[in-house]
Amino acid sequence: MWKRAMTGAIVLFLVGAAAYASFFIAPEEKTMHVLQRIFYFHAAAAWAGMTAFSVCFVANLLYVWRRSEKWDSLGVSSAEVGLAFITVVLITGPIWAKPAWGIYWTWDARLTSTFVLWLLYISYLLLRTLIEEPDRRALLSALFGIFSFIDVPIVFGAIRWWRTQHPAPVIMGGPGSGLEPTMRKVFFFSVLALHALMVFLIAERYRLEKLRTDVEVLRREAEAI
Amino acid sequence: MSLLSNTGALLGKELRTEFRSRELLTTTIVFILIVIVLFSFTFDPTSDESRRFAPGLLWLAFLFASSLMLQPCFLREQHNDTLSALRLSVSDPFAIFLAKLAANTLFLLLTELLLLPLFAVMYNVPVVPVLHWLVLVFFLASFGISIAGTSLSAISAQARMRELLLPLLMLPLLTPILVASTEVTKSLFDRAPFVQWKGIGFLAVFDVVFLTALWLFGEYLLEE
Amino acid sequence: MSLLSNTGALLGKELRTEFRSRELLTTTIVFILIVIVLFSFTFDPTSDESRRFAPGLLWLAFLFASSLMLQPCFLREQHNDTLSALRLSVSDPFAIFLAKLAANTLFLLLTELLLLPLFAVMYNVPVVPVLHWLVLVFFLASFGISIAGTSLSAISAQARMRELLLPLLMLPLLTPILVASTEVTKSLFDRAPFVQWKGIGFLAVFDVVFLTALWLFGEYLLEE
Amino acid sequence: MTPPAFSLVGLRFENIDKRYGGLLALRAVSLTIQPGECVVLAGRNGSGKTTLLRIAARLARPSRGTMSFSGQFSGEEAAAIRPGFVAHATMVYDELTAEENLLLFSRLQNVPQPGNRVEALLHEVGLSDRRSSLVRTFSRGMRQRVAIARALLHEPSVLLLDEPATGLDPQGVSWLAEAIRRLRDSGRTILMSLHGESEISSLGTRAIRLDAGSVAADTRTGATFRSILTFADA
Amino acid sequence: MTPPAFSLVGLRFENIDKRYGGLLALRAVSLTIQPGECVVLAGRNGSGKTTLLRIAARLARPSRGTMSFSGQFSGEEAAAIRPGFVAHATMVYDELTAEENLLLFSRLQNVPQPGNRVEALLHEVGLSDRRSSLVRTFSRGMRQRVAIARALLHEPSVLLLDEPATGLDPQGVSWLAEAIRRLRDSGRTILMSLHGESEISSLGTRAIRLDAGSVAADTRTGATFRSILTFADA
Ligand code: HEM
Ligand SMILES: Nc1ncnc2c1ncn2[C@@H]1O[C@H](COP(=O)(O)OP(=O)(O)OP(=O)(O)O)[C@@H](O)[C@H]1O
Ligand SMILES: Nc1ncnc2c1ncn2[C@@H]1O[C@H](COP(=O)(O)OP(=O)(O)OP(=O)(O)O)[C@@H](O)[C@H]1O
Ligand SMILES: [Mg+2]
Ligand SMILES: [Mg+2]
Repeated sequence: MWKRAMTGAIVLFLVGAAAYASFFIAPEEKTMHVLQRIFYFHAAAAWAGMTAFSVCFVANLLYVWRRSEKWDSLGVSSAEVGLAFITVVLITGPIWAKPAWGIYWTWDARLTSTFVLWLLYISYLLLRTLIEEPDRRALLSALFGIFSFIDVPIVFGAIRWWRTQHPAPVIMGGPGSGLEPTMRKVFFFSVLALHALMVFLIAERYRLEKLRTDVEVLRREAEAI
Repeated sequence: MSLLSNTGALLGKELRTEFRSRELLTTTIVFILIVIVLFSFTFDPTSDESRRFAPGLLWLAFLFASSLMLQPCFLREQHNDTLSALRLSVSDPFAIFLAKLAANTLFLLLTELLLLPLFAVMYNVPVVPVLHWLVLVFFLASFGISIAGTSLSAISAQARMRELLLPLLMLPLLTPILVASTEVTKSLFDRAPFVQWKGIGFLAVFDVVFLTALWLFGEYLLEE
Repeated sequence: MSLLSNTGALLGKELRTEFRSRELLTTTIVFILIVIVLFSFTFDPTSDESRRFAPGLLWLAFLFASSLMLQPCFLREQHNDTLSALRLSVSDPFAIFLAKLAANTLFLLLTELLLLPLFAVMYNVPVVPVLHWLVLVFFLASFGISIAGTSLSAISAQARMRELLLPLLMLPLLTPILVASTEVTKSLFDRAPFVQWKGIGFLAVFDVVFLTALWLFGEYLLEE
Repeated sequence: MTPPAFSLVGLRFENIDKRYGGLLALRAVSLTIQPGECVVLAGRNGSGKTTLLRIAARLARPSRGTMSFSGQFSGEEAAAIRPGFVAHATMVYDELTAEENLLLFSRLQNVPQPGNRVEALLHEVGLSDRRSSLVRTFSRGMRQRVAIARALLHEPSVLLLDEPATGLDPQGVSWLAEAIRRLRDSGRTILMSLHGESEISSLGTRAIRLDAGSVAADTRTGATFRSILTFADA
Repeated sequence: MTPPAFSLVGLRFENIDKRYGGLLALRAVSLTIQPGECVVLAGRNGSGKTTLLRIAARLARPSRGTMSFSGQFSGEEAAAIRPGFVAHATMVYDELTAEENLLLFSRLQNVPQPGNRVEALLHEVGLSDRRSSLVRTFSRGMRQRVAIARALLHEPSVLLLDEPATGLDPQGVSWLAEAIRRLRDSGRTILMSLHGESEISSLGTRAIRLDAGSVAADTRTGATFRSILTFADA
């Protein structure tokens, strides 16, 4: 209990520090001024979300291979947390887009693929509610999760393969791209903070799922007697 | 009297099977979203075009979704030959249609109302001032779609190739509804909203004609 | 060896059930035409817009039709529990997928080729000079659609709300295919046609990735 | 009970043909079944028993000839007669529970006090403790029990049973035989298809054998009765 | 015949549970069936017979415990054993003809000379003259005949029959009994669920009764054998 509270406090502190850094430490950007500061959360949340989906992908693979309930629980947990982060991206994006491009939304490859990613993981969670038998639900949703992961590299590649309204990559974007060093440090710090938050949320969600399945098993055993 | 009580009992059953799991609405809404995304993405309309196309797109997506949703309406009755059981138990077979019609209309109406806020935000249109008109259009259109969908579902359930058949029969038949409700919605979403009476009248007439046809010929649709 | 002979036997069965009545192709084509007409009706695009939208529209209509067509693929096997019979008889369950995959690809390819002349006339595009490229794109896209559709049909057949589920799962997953094939088709229909290698490469990679996934995980899809 | 308007109803088949495409499933079948008879319909697989029963239930139209209910009532009243029917298919909803199914059909047939009636029937067919499971999860015998319960709900004046004992365990068969005996003794008209001799066939007061769609034998006497069921005469 | 790699195959169920949601359909079932035994599985409706048979066919996974084939062969060879299975569902395609169905499944199971084999079987089950009708148009008994034919196609070394006589007319039952006797005498292992006593139950060499998912009785001796089928002991 203590350990959990402590971890929670540390994670909160990290996220707070990242917020502080992005507002007060990072230098002002020339064309977009204070608005650009949303970038540290926008991109970092996207990275954290995609990492969460990668965790989901690995958990799905492991479930199919080992058939142990815990991988199924990890699968749902990480899908839900990833979905939350992508939702943040889908909210911060338009907030930034309105002043930057003059519109909230446009259907370019990056934006659409991100939205499709969001829909895919909603479908993943929806599919789970549509199959009653626990084993089959776990197996079939794991398989669907494996298939839907294909959209993650596409979201990542969208701004690299197609010409988009969305800005081209500044990190890992090849020669000519890049960030000012302080910006870079702040950015990586907020990436770290949001990843910590993501891991913490997944762990908490996983505990909850585990409790739920334990209760289920107890209930079944009570019925069997 | 017995028509009403039968319809009531059957409506209870329809709602129970449809809403036993509350995911039905979610699924439909996600489906409609997907259709909207696909359309927008493929055509990549300019923001001006996209505003012009919005009401049409909404109705088109909605029509697709209904043509899928209404499909199992009678198909479900074939699985254990429950349609025969109903025909054996009910005194007026029209009750079977009425119940399905009511359940479908209710369901479609609910979906539309749930989609409305989302749509309002996405295309930035003010819906509150014209809400009552919108509800009227939604009702007239959903009712028309349900009548056609329910009757055609009875036909397509008996044919082979059931999967494609309902959309195939239903979509062309409902083009008038699609066009009329798109026009009315467009006028309501206009910068200076107005009520397009012609469209509303058209929808009403369409509904009455179809309902009469169903009432007259419905019974034959159920025959073996 | 036994994988191939099993696949052959199953393919025969698939083709026989699908084509026993030759209406299937007609129905699909009519459905696609209806979607195209409905679209033009609702949006009333200018002739310039309509030319710009044509390839996207074709692929979109095609994708919708496939998501309906592929639905019964595994549903049909549930009716008399024939899927169990296949699992009992076949030595490698991958054969079941391979046969369905081949049948579906063949069917989709055929539909596309039959639609092509119509499309060429409707939008006045010269198809003959780029026919071989078109066939390549059609093949790559149909194959990708079939792989995803076949696998997801195995999933959706085992869940509730099967009617909406396959399109729901399949359409978002296939957006990349939709985009890539639309782009390639656009470039081929250009006034100065050219081959967009990036799109073709993308389709090929997509197909290979999905086929590998199906090969690795297909057998689990069939487990009870 | 309101719905079984008449308890004395006979069946009259006049010169009935039923054609499926090129196949003649029934050929010139003429039969008169008196009110209160308990008729056993025998015959080889594919001889037309199910087809005849579906026509009797008015679920299928004969290609030629007519089927009518006979008794002391007007044509309009005859239209209100609702036979109880146990078919090959269960005729209940897989996605509803046993109780919901029975309640639905009692409401549709205006059974008085549906709650009590359903309660009693569920107990009788031995499904009380599974009443709130979806029928989809039932075993074959349990489904058949629900199907029988549905047919008996409104205590019909005409009972049409197509191989009603299918899938029932020995206790189930005994219970069913008892139920049929009770209905027969209360004057209900019963037409049931059966294969071979059994506890249930011994309840019959008349045996008819169909052969390739025509009536091949028809008797009320004990000795030929047995031979019709076992095909010993053929 | 190539496919029945081994004619001597036993079945071993070890401590099997099968759970459907909250319901325990099988509880700690342990059974060893020797090669060549002909076991009759009895039990009330819903006692778990079908579930056990589906696990034996490897169509369902037990929630706990293991099912395996025993005999003188490697694990890999065991995976190639394909039991013949007659289930509640017909397991054939409605939209194919009887002949097409049987040909398809003979090809899938590498039956040598499929044409002849199918021809002979169709004749045996009495469907020669309906061979090119779609199964969809068949009567219940005709469907059951096709289902049985499908299961016997490759002369399987293990035969799993779930109420195989359902819907068959008396001649059909006699034919089936004869077929089962022949297979039993040639050393095939047979596990079949049946209700009550019949021509077919008398072929059994061992009777097992399930009760609410557990083995309640198991015998090879004649006197108790009968009482297990009729529940006279319970
Ligand atoms: C409107 C909705 C938007 C969505 C759905 C969206 C989505 C995403 C996603 C998923 C990422 C992370 C993937 C990656 O790093 O490759 C990302 C990164 C980024 N976004 Fe957005 N975005 C939106 C709007 C915007 C706007 C309006 C701007 C600025 C004008 C912007 C600037 C950036 C930048 C600079 C990155 C970091 C790119 C990198 O170096 O990787 N985004 N966005
Ligand atoms: N829908 C149909 N289409 C075509 N033929 C049919 C159809 N239904 C039944 N038949 C045919 O009609 C004949 C009579 O079938 P029916 O089901 O009445 O037989 P039955 O006596 O009930 O047989 P069983 O004892 O097997 O139940 C059979 O030859 C069957 O093939
Ligand atoms: N898919 C399922 N979901 C939930 N419960 C099930 C399912 N299949 C079977 N059951 C339950 O498992 C139990 C055993 O069923 P099973 O079909 O094995 O019985 P059985 O012995 O074959 O009965 P019968 O004699 O009626 O065929 C029953 O209580 C049944 O309700
Ligand atoms: Mg019959
Ligand atoms: Mg059973």
